[in-house]
Amino acid sequence: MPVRIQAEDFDIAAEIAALSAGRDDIGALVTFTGLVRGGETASLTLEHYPGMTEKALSAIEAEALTRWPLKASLIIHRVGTLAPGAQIVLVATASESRHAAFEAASFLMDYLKTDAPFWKREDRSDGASHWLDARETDTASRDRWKKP
Amino acid sequence: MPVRIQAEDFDIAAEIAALSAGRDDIGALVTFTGLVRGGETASLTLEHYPGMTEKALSAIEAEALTRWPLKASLIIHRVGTLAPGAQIVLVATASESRHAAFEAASFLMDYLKTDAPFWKREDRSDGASHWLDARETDTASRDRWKKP
Amino acid sequence: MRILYFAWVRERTGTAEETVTPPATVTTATALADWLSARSDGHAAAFADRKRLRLAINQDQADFSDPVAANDEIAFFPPMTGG
Amino acid sequence: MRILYFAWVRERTGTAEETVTPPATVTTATALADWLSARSDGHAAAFADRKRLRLAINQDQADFSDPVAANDEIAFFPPMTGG
Repeated sequence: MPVRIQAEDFDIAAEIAALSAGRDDIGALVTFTGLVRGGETASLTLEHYPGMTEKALSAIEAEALTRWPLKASLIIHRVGTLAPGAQIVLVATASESRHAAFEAASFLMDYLKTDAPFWKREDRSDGASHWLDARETDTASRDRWKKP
Repeated sequence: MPVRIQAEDFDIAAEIAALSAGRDDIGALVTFTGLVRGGETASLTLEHYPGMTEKALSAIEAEALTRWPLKASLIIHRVGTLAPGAQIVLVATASESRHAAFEAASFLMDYLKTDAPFWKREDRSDGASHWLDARETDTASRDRWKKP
Repeated sequence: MRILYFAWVRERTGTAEETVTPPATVTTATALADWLSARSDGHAAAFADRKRLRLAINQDQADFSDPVAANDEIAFFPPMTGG
Repeated sequence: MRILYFAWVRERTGTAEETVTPPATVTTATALADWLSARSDGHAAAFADRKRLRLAINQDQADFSDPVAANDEIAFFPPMTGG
């Protein structure tokens, strides 16, 4: 159940192939890919906390594995400066049934947004530059998974 | 927003690339891939109703587009005889935000399971052969999307 | 009237498609199923348990109580199991 | 004590990392933040609004009320925005 932080781009097809190679017990495979949106964004620069980021992502993944019967999972997150249209993050989950795969992927993304130490600086096409604020909607999305 | 029924396999990476080519307004892309599980299954044969299947899938997709602000979507469903590990179905949804993409993909799969004219015959490794029954859990999954 | 059968319904009737001209008294899908049942033992077996059957009229999901007409395409099949 | 700064906190302090030896009275993250604030105007600006800051002690998310010790790695940063 790998977790990878990298500057390089990733190849979704190759990652999926590696995840499911040589096995026939996966009935459902969900991928989420996050991409840099354009518009006023000239580029997005992602900074992370080496060491803690891997630890946080592994903890998020371990939690998903206790909640859903996953056959495989994968988190890849890029860092560095990315142009509009570039891939930022890939989450993949494989399970026997589709609901587990969908829910686990959604869970991983919600936790990753709020609980993994990444920060984004947006450089805008008008020359302005600022760090993106965390969004309360992301915190609310994560909190819907909290157990009572 | 293509809908395709085909005997040939599909290449997820190529489909995703085609979906997002030349655009930078997609922030979130979700794919669901359904695969043939092995175990006692020697092969799965998918039959469909040419004409009605395309119509049903297009209707399902049109409904998704009225419910979520999708930038793109795709449904590919294979027919014919498939071995364990083979890809059966691909659903992809692209949106600005992850929740719309996740929900729409989940919705498309739930409706596709119950409202698109496909039937599956399982040939088992012990020589037995039978048509798979529709599952009540699939109907329940679809019905959670019904408006009051 | 064009009749289509799929999956085990097709296997029981022994045909994927047939063109029929039922009598004028056949005005609903139920009446059509009753009338088709008499064509062969296989047809009778296919239509024995209506609760396990679904149908489409002109490629739209329909009910057994729905009306059928001479130029309709009517399909009988088990509950769908896509995905 | 190893102190790390990220994102705009790093930009304000002007450094990504520094090793410091605060006095024995600095026993909590709050006290550490107060003490670090005095190092420069940039540090003062970085720590001005604690509500906008998060921290980790030895790579685990922590609170300002948590204790800090001499060999800890302590990081200050804005709320996380991954994905």
